[in-house]
Amino acid sequence: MLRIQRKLLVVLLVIFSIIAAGCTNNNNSPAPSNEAGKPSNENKSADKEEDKGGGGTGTAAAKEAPMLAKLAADGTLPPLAERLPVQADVMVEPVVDEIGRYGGDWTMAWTGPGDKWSVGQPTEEALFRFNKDGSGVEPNVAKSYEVNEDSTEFTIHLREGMKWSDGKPFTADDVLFYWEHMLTKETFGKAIYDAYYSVDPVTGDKALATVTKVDDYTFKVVHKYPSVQFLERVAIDNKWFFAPAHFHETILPELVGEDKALEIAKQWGFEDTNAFLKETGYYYWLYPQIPTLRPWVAKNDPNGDQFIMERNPYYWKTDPEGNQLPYMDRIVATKIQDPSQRVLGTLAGDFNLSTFGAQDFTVLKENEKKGDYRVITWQQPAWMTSGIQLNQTIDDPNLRKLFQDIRFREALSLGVNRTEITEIVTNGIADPIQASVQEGLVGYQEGWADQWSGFDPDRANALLDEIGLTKRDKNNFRLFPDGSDVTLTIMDSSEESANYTELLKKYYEDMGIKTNVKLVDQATLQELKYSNQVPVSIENISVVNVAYRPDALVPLRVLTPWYGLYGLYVSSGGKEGIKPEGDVAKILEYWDQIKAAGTTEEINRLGDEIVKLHMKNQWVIGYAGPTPTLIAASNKMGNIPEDLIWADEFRSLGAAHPAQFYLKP
Amino acid sequence: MLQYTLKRILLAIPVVFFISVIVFYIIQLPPGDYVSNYAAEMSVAGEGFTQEDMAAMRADLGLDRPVYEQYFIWVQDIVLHGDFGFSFNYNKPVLAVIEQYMGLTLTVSLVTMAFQYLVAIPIGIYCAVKQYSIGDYFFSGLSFLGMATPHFLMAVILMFLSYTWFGDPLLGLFSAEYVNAPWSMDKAIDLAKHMVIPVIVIGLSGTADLIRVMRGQMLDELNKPNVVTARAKGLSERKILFKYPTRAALNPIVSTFGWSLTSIFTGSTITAIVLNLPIQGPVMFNALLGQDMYLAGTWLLFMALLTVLGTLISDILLAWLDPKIRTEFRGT
Amino acid sequence: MMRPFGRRQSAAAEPAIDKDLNYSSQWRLMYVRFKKHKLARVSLVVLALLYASALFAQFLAPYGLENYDSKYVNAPPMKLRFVDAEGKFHIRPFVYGLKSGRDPETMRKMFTSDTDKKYPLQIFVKGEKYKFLGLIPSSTHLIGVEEPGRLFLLGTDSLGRDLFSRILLGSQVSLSIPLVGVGISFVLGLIIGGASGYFGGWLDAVIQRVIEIIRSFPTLPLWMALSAAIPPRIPVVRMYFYIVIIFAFIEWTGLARVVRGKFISLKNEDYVVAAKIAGVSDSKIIVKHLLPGFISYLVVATTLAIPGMILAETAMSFLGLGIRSPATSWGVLLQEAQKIDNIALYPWKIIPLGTVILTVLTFNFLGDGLRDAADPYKR
Amino acid sequence: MTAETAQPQQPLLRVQDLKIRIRMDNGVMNAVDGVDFEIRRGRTLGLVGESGCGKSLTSRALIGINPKECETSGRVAYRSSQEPEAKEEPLDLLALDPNGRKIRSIRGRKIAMIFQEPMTAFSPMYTIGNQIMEAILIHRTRNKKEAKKIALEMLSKVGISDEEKRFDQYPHEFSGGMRQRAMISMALSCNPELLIADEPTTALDVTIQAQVLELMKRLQQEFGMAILLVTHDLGIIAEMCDEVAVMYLGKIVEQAPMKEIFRNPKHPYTKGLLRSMPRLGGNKTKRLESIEGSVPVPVNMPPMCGFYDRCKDRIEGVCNRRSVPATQISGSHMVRCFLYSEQQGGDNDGEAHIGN
Repeated sequence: MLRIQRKLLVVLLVIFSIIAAGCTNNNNSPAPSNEAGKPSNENKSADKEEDKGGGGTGTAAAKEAPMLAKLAADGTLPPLAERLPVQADVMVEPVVDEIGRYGGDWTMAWTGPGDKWSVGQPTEEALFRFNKDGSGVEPNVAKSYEVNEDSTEFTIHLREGMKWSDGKPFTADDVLFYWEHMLTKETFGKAIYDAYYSVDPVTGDKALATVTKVDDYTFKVVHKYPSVQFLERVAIDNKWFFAPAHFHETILPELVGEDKALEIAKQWGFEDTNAFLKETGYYYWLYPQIPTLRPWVAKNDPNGDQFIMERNPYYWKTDPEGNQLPYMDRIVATKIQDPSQRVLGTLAGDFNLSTFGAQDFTVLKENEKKGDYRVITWQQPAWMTSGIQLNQTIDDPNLRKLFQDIRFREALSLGVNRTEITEIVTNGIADPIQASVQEGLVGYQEGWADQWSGFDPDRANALLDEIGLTKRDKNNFRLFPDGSDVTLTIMDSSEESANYTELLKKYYEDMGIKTNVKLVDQATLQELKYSNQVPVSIENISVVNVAYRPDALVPLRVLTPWYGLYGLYVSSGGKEGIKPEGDVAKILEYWDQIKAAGTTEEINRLGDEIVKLHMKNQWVIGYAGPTPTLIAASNKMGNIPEDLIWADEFRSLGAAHPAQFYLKP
Repeated sequence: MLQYTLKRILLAIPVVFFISVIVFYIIQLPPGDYVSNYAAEMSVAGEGFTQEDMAAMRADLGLDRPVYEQYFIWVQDIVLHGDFGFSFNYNKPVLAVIEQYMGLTLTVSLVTMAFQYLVAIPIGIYCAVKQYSIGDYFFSGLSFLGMATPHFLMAVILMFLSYTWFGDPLLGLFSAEYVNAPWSMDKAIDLAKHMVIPVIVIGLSGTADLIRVMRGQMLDELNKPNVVTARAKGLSERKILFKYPTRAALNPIVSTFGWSLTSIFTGSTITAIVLNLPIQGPVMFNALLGQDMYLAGTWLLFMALLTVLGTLISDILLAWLDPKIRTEFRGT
Repeated sequence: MMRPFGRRQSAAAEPAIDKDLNYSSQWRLMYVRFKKHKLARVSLVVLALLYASALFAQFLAPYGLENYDSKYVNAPPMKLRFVDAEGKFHIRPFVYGLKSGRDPETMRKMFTSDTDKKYPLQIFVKGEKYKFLGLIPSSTHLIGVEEPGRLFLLGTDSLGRDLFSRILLGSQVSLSIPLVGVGISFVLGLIIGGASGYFGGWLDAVIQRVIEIIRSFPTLPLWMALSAAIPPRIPVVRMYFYIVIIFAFIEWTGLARVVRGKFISLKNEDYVVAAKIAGVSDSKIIVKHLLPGFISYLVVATTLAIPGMILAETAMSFLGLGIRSPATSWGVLLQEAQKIDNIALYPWKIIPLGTVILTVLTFNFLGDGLRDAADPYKR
Repeated sequence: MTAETAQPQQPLLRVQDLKIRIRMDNGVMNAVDGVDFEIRRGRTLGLVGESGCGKSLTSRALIGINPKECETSGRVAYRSSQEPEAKEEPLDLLALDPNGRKIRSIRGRKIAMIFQEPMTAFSPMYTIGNQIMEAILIHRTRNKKEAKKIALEMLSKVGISDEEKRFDQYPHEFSGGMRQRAMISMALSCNPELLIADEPTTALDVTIQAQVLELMKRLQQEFGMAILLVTHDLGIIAEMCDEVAVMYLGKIVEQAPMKEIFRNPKHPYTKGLLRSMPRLGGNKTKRLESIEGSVPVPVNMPPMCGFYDRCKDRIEGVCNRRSVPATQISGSHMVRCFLYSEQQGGDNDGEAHIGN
């Protein structure tokens, strides 16, 4: 009846077809963005010829990235020789597979400035860095060091002619400046690290080291008492031991005065000086204006949708053939808001190097061919993937006595079918073993993995009866001798582990232990944890060497859920918290001895003792062994090692020295 | 009418002020605060935070002061020198953060809303005129489908299909190479390409309500006697349709139009997160989740203002559209 | 058959009652006209079926809420077969046993049907105990297979629980509680919106301001505070009930706005003024005269609100607040399906979306039927 | 009351065998079952009958604005008064496409219509002025200012004072009587040849009713237009009409000049109607007579006289057996009743049409 309607329908169909057409124009250029030759890296073609021509004749002048060669040619940059340290002091970075070629972007996903470590760790340059197997440190920014026998004096040599990313020379003054005006004055929001203290083996009191300049490229650190693992602990806690003096002297309140500093802070857009100093002093790699020694330097505002870091022209490392590193021109970090986008982006080739947890293993493996990438697995030094930590210092007296009773922990461990947990939660990847140090890592104990790892509900129930939880309420839940009910409250802050906590609830309630799962947001959980209200946590334990980073196993401060307020007692010097006794006290004794130990062997032995105590008490119960970290690397990216350890101490991806990653055409 | 509008605007100021008090109180209701959230995030990335670190940070940010004191400082800054406070997360003044995302938010919202109204109203009319025809059932069914599927699920499914069929899941609003590139024709096309999924997801479900309401209203109006009079005057069917029933049917739609003002400026939140759209919704969602006090507070204040304005606009539109009400207002 | 000014002419359904039909009540007429709307009739039947299946969910579902089974994690839907591998026909449909193995490369659990183990379908099988309507304890399930066979008609979820049973059991929550929410927001919207529109003046101003304040409420921190405050042990379904009520207390403002708009324009109609003069009480005027005036919009608004409520729960569980195990609802099932690897690897997890869409379609077509039937001017 | 015009010219509009059938679920309703009448220029034909006898549908069928469900058949021959003697065939309005340009050029310009309920006939959304100008802008002039001038003229012509202010007001700001006047001004704004008035004054009180009728007569004088007056009120018929057609159950049961109907009613139904009309000075104590029973539903009706159940003078076996032929009593007086057809010796072969 109405002709208008027919016209209307036609218009609508046209609209739909336009929209449909919109997404059919086939954009399948999987390779990294610069393949398409759009506004990025314009001298792509130049690079190809130059590389073929250059070849490996080697001995003549060291080679550099084409984009820098052009700048050096038209004078904006000094020639390569002046940019690198003196020939002898140049650090040669061994390559994993082969000599790479220049060019290309490392495209990765990050969730914005809050995710600063995911660009911070891979680009980090410590004074001394951990070697491949993590047993000790090797020179990096520092060229070499000498130490006297009782490990109280460390003489560290820097690399002559080394420069900051803005071309200014990097000398011992930068180390002294950092020590005197920043670290010891605690200007960047961090207390002075333990590594810089040495402990009197007798009285146990701490003494701060002294740092003196020997000459432009050498400085000496003197400890009052022996500090055997000083360099290792610096590599763990502080990592770098220097700062661009010529930059910081223009902003530190101590040098420019409080109000001038505040004014500068305001110019940078900060509200108060402290926040400004922390960002520029500690998280400095996010700011283009701050010179750094890192292979890539920040180029734009980290709060944008895409954060870019460009190669450092003064980077002081070359590959074995003398080509100045890094091979890749830029890091391009695109902002994502949901983990599924990292997966989809990798599948679609938007990100050519990303890391994942084991739960994405199957999706990634299935799309390896289509996405043109390979999945590399690195081992983690974690004790478990899924487990529980019972808060030894929970307020409720009944629960505390129960948690401290080893039989209860054995019962909880035996009452859960680990094969089912590993099948369901880790997709069959993890082994059904107890929480323990893995083979090949420092502190490995024979047979620990099988301690209480069987599935024996009867023994578990027998143990619970033995403890005295014989009375039952109407729903068959066990009661304390005084009639009050035994309730475990597992607290967690993410939806991811809903399956796991539900299984735990089923097994515990099968044993008559009433269990609640409480999900709160992460801020609330943090608050509850620090106010000791988290009875049972499912947080993971991951430690490379207790001597390096004790926090997970030794209650030094309120951090790890299982020891709760013991940590507060130690950190408050006995004023607050709960006094540790028994094996926990013994652990603290061992730790004091480690701090005052004279030799590395001594330290390792004591570390082993601490781990043995953990094995004996099993405060932390594990139901699924550790799972590897997955690295999805595009098949176009070379020199990525296959078998390293993914640990925070080794700076996760930093251990692979990304400067020598390279992109095939 | 002007006098009435002025009165309403004056009335709005105490309301917005009252809302700002409630809003500020509610934001910090959950137990943790910004610092505990920041500490939790950092500990995941391996950087342990001690009690002292957190206490120092709280003092820096002024979060150790009681709530009402924080509120007064915030409001005082706004009233006295127009400073809306500082975003902890972005380390930038709040206005700078809002400004950064405003452009794209408006583009996405306005395009989606235009799609909704331009699609829903004609279909609503069509379904009313051609009641019980296949077209009626088809369009109704399509719009119900949009309404019945949770946005974020539809978004993920569409993204995955786009990946399997076209190899590109169309994440975010721009392909990697255009994000920081200056505006150009290519960039505009790329944006249009990326707009397809959000428009379908947000648009489709939005159309469902509009189509149903429009159809219901049109069916009421089509059979009214004034349509017969118009026909007796010799008007063409098309002219009758768009002048009389359509105009009357727009009344309920317009009366809630004012309230979509707030959704224009936020855009849908959870869908934007899933589709990784760089617009206000997710920014404010995270600000609330992480209790970035002044950013969240300012934004909600801005939303309150928009809600009040939206109601005012709706009332004015209601009056302008329906003469009966207009004459009543002329009386007051 | 509209006689503009003649007496009410009606579409007599059965010739038999033809004679007196012309003088029957309005409801009778609405019923007659409603039946003319084919799709609405079909929707009514489907809805009745849905609610019946929700009522007998525990009985119809082969498994209960707690049947975990790590051997069958993420198993694809099983085919009910009549003809076995050798081509023999069986009257009673049967299901093959499931063999599972892991692809060494991708660790993906592969399921193949084990053709030599056949499990014929049984009815009235003994299974997990439940309390029918919370009163009568029983453990009979309509369909099932003998141990160690398994009957997964729609596949299983990431904990190896049968999806078909969880959809049925989830419908108990998802079909009942949202209606309460819609009911509350409908009643509130009507009364407050109506009063505000009908009385106008300062009352209208106050109510509008209250609505504005409620509309600009930041619900997210409210839910976060709620999730922290609620003790973990309260029955999850009751918590969902609280959430829906709170949700309703925020949603009614939408309807109130429109009801107010309608009331303002209708209250000057002659028939309303006449009723007022005749001394009819205000409330009676609102119910008897004003409401029928735009009953069509009310019906449409209500049926539109239902999907919003059903899905409200998914947004909640996005914050970890919605229904939590062991109880389940369609919202939870959709939430689980939302993860990318589920869509990529186990697409059958999206099936619950079908039931939600079915419910929404039927409610809305029913709404259409009611709307058309209630329309006095309808030809 | 107009004087008899001299010689009968061609009628403005001749309706032949008009049938309107409405499809119902349980059969087909013959709302209008074979109606014939003529409308002459400048004269007023009254169509009277109880509500539901099909008079409204008949009047609307002339310009094809009945709802979709009505199937209309028969012929409506229309001859514009501009060329009364034109040779070629008159235009059959029923044959025109209801949405077509042809019929639309006639509606509002040649044949206009006013309705019973002026409040709902006007759209509340637009001013009275706007709705009046609409017809003018289609049929008479494209120029808005000129159209407004005409509209204002029409408003003052129908007796609405202060037309400038009234022009911009909305329907709900008009009183019942004024709205009807505005409706009339709208209808006559393009000086049509025929005005169809569908119960124009039913919704008005008596004093306003008289003014409106007076107005219609005056405008008929001035414009010389024909009027088809549909009403159930015999008082109005007496005052306004030249000829009268009495309708019952979809048929015209009696048609004659107005005086003839009042003085010499033939059909029992017409007599019943006249008896039930209150008379000035009539006997105050006697109860008014009324016709018992109620109008049957014309669905699947056998061929019989619709009035049979209520007719006191019905003839068993005849009136309820066959459909009633029309009998021409005198030149201009027709009645459809067996009482009269027998007097002329059984079935005459007059131009009576037997409805099928």
